[in-house]
Amino acid sequence: MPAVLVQYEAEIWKAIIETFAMVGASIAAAVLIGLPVGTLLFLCRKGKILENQMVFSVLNLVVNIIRSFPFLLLVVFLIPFTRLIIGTAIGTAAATVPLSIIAIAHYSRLVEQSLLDVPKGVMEAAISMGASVKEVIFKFLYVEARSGLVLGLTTSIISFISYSTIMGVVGGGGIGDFAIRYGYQQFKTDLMIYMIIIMVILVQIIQFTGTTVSRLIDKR
Amino acid sequence: MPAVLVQYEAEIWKAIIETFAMVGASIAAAVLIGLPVGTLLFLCRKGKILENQMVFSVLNLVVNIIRSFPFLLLVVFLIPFTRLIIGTAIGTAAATVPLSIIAIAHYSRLVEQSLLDVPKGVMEAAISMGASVKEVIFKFLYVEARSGLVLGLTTSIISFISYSTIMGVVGGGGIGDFAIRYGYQQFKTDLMIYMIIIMVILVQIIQFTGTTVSRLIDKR
Amino acid sequence: GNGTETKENEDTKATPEKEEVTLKVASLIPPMTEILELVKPKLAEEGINLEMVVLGDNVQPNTALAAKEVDANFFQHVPYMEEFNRNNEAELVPIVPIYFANYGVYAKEFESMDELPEGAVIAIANDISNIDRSLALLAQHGVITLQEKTGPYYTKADITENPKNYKFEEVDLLMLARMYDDADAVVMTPAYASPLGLTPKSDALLTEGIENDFAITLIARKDNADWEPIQKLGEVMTSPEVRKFLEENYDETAIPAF
Amino acid sequence: MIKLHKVSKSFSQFQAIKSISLTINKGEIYGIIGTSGAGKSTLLRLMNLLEVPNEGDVEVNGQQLTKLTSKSLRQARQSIGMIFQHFNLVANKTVYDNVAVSLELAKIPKQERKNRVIECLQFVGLEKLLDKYPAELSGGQKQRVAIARALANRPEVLLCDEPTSSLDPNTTAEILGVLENVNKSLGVTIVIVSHEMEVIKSICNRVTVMADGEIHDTVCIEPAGIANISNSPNWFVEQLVKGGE
Amino acid sequence: MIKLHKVSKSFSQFQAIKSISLTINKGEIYGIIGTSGAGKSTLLRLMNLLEVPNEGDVEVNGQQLTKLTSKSLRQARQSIGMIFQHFNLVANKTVYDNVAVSLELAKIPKQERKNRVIECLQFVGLEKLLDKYPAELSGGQKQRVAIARALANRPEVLLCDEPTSSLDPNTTAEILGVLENVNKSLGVTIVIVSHEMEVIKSICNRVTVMADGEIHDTVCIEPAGIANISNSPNWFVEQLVKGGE
Ligand SMILES: Nc1ncnc2c1ncn2[C@@H]1O[C@H](COP(=O)(O)OP(=O)(O)OP(=O)(O)O)[C@@H](O)[C@H]1O
Ligand SMILES: Nc1ncnc2c1ncn2[C@@H]1O[C@H](COP(=O)(O)OP(=O)(O)OP(=O)(O)O)[C@@H](O)[C@H]1O
Ligand SMILES: [Mg+2]
Ligand SMILES: [Mg+2]
Repeated sequence: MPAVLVQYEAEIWKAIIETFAMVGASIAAAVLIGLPVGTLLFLCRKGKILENQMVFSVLNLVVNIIRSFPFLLLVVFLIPFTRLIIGTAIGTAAATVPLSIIAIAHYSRLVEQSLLDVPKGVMEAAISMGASVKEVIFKFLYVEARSGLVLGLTTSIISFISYSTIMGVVGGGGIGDFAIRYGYQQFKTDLMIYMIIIMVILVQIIQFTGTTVSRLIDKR
Repeated sequence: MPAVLVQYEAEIWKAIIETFAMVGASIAAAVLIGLPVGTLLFLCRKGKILENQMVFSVLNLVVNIIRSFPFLLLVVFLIPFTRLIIGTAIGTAAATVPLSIIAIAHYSRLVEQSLLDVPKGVMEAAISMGASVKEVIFKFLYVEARSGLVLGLTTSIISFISYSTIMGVVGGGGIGDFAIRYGYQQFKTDLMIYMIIIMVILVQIIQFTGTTVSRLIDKR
Repeated sequence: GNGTETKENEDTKATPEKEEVTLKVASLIPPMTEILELVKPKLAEEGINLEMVVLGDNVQPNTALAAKEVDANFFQHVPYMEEFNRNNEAELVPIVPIYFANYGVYAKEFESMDELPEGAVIAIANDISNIDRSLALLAQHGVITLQEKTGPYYTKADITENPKNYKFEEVDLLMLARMYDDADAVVMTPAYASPLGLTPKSDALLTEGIENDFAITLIARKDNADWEPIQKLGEVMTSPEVRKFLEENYDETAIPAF
Repeated sequence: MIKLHKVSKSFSQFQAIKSISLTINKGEIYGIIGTSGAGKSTLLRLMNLLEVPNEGDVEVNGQQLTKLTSKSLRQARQSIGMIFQHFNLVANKTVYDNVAVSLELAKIPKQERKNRVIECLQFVGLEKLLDKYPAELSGGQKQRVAIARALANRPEVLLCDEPTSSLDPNTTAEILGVLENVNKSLGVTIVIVSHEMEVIKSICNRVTVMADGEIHDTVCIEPAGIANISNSPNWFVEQLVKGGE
Repeated sequence: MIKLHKVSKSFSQFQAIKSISLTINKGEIYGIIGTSGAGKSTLLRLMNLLEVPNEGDVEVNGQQLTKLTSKSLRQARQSIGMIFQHFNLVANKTVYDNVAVSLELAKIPKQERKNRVIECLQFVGLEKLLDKYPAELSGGQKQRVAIARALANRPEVLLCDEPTSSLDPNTTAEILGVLENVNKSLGVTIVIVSHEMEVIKSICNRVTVMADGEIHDTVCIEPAGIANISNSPNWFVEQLVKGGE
């Protein structure tokens, strides 16, 4: 192993763990909240089973507002909220809050889009069988859109990793911040390149897994 | 109009124009290069008409590498390249280079995903009619996937706006950077809020246009 | 670490030797972080556990300090702190100045300010207090002339004479060093110049010296400025060891201000 | 069982159904026939409110569907089976799961479900293809899955849109036998849209002829019964040769 | 015109086509019939290499398709029209554009294209629905668009997979008339997969009966001719009443 990696080994591990923590939290938020929000965005559209102009407009606006914020300012704006739920506004745990909010907004758009590609006939079959809204979602929509949902999540996760690199601002740490601090600000170019290689490997693994899973579950 | 807006009017207009320039360039790059790259990613997959493991892996890796870079470091890495084609590495024109590269990587993934949702039967019809690769793409794939391509581009454009806010680091300017510099670093909170409102309006218009266009051209 | 912990710290300040207290200090880059690392063992002897919080931009350390998330910070000069206080109704106070970051003008192609051609591009930082400082440095050496300050800071609008028509290009603080190749000249702190192998002593065309208000200072809040661990920190940071460290490693780059 | 009262349906300008009234009695096998584009599918889709009428009322099993809350409408639909003209199978579910899902919706316990699914797949001769996905099936096999799905939770009404359009004569006869059987033994009311005269004639009691979105005529007929067709490929040869004579 | 030589096709484990050889002559109308799942569609799709055989050779119009470069294969395919069992229309193209696209691919000039499209749509009785999208069509109308599309660029070979499965007897008769016409007047070789005995018997010269992926038998027949069916709804009523007697 190159000497510089040995020298910084402990810190690198720490950075990797921080990245996993931040990205893990974003994934959880994307799946637990972004997926329902995206589904609502789809179902409340004109002509869909929960058609509701009000709910659609509000959700749409909220998602747009989150996506409109320069990310740095979103982090700053959310500080009081972050402090409320995490107890502090600096550090890795605190960094997960703005990241998760962005994750929700980001993934919900991709979910909405995937669901729009489900053939109308499948929805009709579900409705004609008397499926409840919940059943339409879980037994039909998600089943038929699953490969798109997985690919969308893959794309999103990679974006979350990219967003996490900015979290150094509030002391979030992570590999990206490590690379920026040592490599960019202190000109330890070799260290920076190793960090980027780690990032590339991580992203490559995620993309490969996502592509493979989505292909395996696509029976259309 | 609030006094603070009057006071900074000229600079605000300049920032708006800078944002339009940066985002416009990214959109052009996304459409002119990201679309073909995404299409190739799709067509070179296993079982598709240009099946080619080599090309697929290389493109896939390049896109992943771009997406793996902490954005700030990508900007730095690209400085020599930017200087080569723009002549300088600072200013709005220079900022368009890293933004465009990111735009290509970002949109190509969404293109790939949209094309994967085109029903197999349509591809078969195209092939059975003896369509060339170019014809398959333009007369069938893009026609059938067009609403997804538009929605994907909408999502991407909004991401580009978000990325453009970081371009202050190389003097790219733009509304987001304006908000960060005056609002965040100089504590002119009212000015910052106005800038964010401009961003929200901009994003809302883009999302509305995208959603509407995609709905109108979706005849499925 | 969180706010409550800080409060406990305050409660225990009567008996600091008996119980270990944690002192959180926000900082950005070397040599600031190095100085903090250097004094850490000394504080530990006193039962003070120094925890350094490295943040990534130059507003958050103040925000965190004002919100009592950290007990002190060490990255700024007093005018910058005052600006923050003014705008955020915060009560940050200087404890002790540590070093002068000897602001300087650097150019890759040119040996002296006179060689810099008509219309040359000079890169400066893009935040208001550093714009002020960069312009002041140039004015100090008669490169440009500035009018009377209208607000707390000089801005580009205050330039009354610019005989050689220099163009000022504003970029992020962290980007300045990268501009060394790009702009004709760069105005920056030694912290950013040193990674390029540049020192104020041998490479700068102009430097601001120590005749100014811009010493990098240890900052705390009004309510904990007298707290013993903070005072201790101030003491150890102005110790001979730190002076020796700066003189050995940052000759002319970080000039001790104590 | 099913009553349409002055029902109309327009798609933007085009009026596909023009103020149609009809009554289908419990236990009937009711045929709807007519040229392509006459409005047969639209009429059938109005009967479970998949198309919402612009005017008029739809009554099924004593309930005014047009006036139900969405919850009651869901319940009402659970007892109305439907076979779609284009099958509308869930492409990401296996043959088994496509059939099982209608039982899940009806909250049938898992154990019972399994037997019932197998039973229905046996009816349509697909018990061996349990684990296949729709993309791996032939046209006729897909159609049979759609039939099994509609039969699975023993609906009281069965709406069939061209249920045998992709099936060869043998399989058609078998399927018609199944339909006749559920009609006779369970009293299921069946509505069949078909363009195949043979099919309509073999099992329907009453038939409506549609033209241009209107009822042209409704006739009562005596079902001719389902021809007994052998299941061997030789049957095709015989038929062909017989015709050639 | 079409020669299959010991062609086999497997889907993972399952062998759908088992070493089939057959020859279809130029100008023939050739029928393929058999039970659901026998392998009819797969056999047809092998004839333009939509399915690549695991073994054996496919020859069309003197060219070994299996050995062509992809460019020549494309050219060869332009003279092989295909009507799919599930239509495979482009949902985002209008009826007009769905038909026009095959002419675009053949590089027919725009002016000529227009006349040809209208002509083909007249053949199938859809000249009034030019601007509709597939989602706005009835099942039979979709099928007719698919037929018009396959006919448009005057192919030398026409592969038809259940071309009349969604059509009523009148429309079926009309379409068969069109097929017979292009066969007689232009010498187009036609292969028809159908489960409807009537259809096969009315226009085919030779018929292959398939079973379990193999050729059970091939018989020569004298086409019975297309029944002359009136286009009025009364015809349905007459047929129904006649049956009821
Ligand atoms: N992609 C596939 N994967 C696996 N099995 C397949 C696939 N396509 C077809 N089969 C199987 O191959 C057999 C023949 O299919 P084919 O579509 O040729 O039947 P067919 O004679 O056209 O029947 P039908 O009249 O019902 O359309 C069927 O048993 C089907 O299940
Ligand atoms: N969503 C729609 N938008 C516009 N027009 C429609 C729509 N659905 C059906 N139509 C039109 O309504 C008419 C009746 O359609 P329907 O599907 O009920 O016909 P059908 O009798 O079932 O015909 P087929 O036997 O061909 O299936 C057709 O002319 C069709 O073009
Ligand atoms: Mg129909
Ligand atoms: Mg078939």
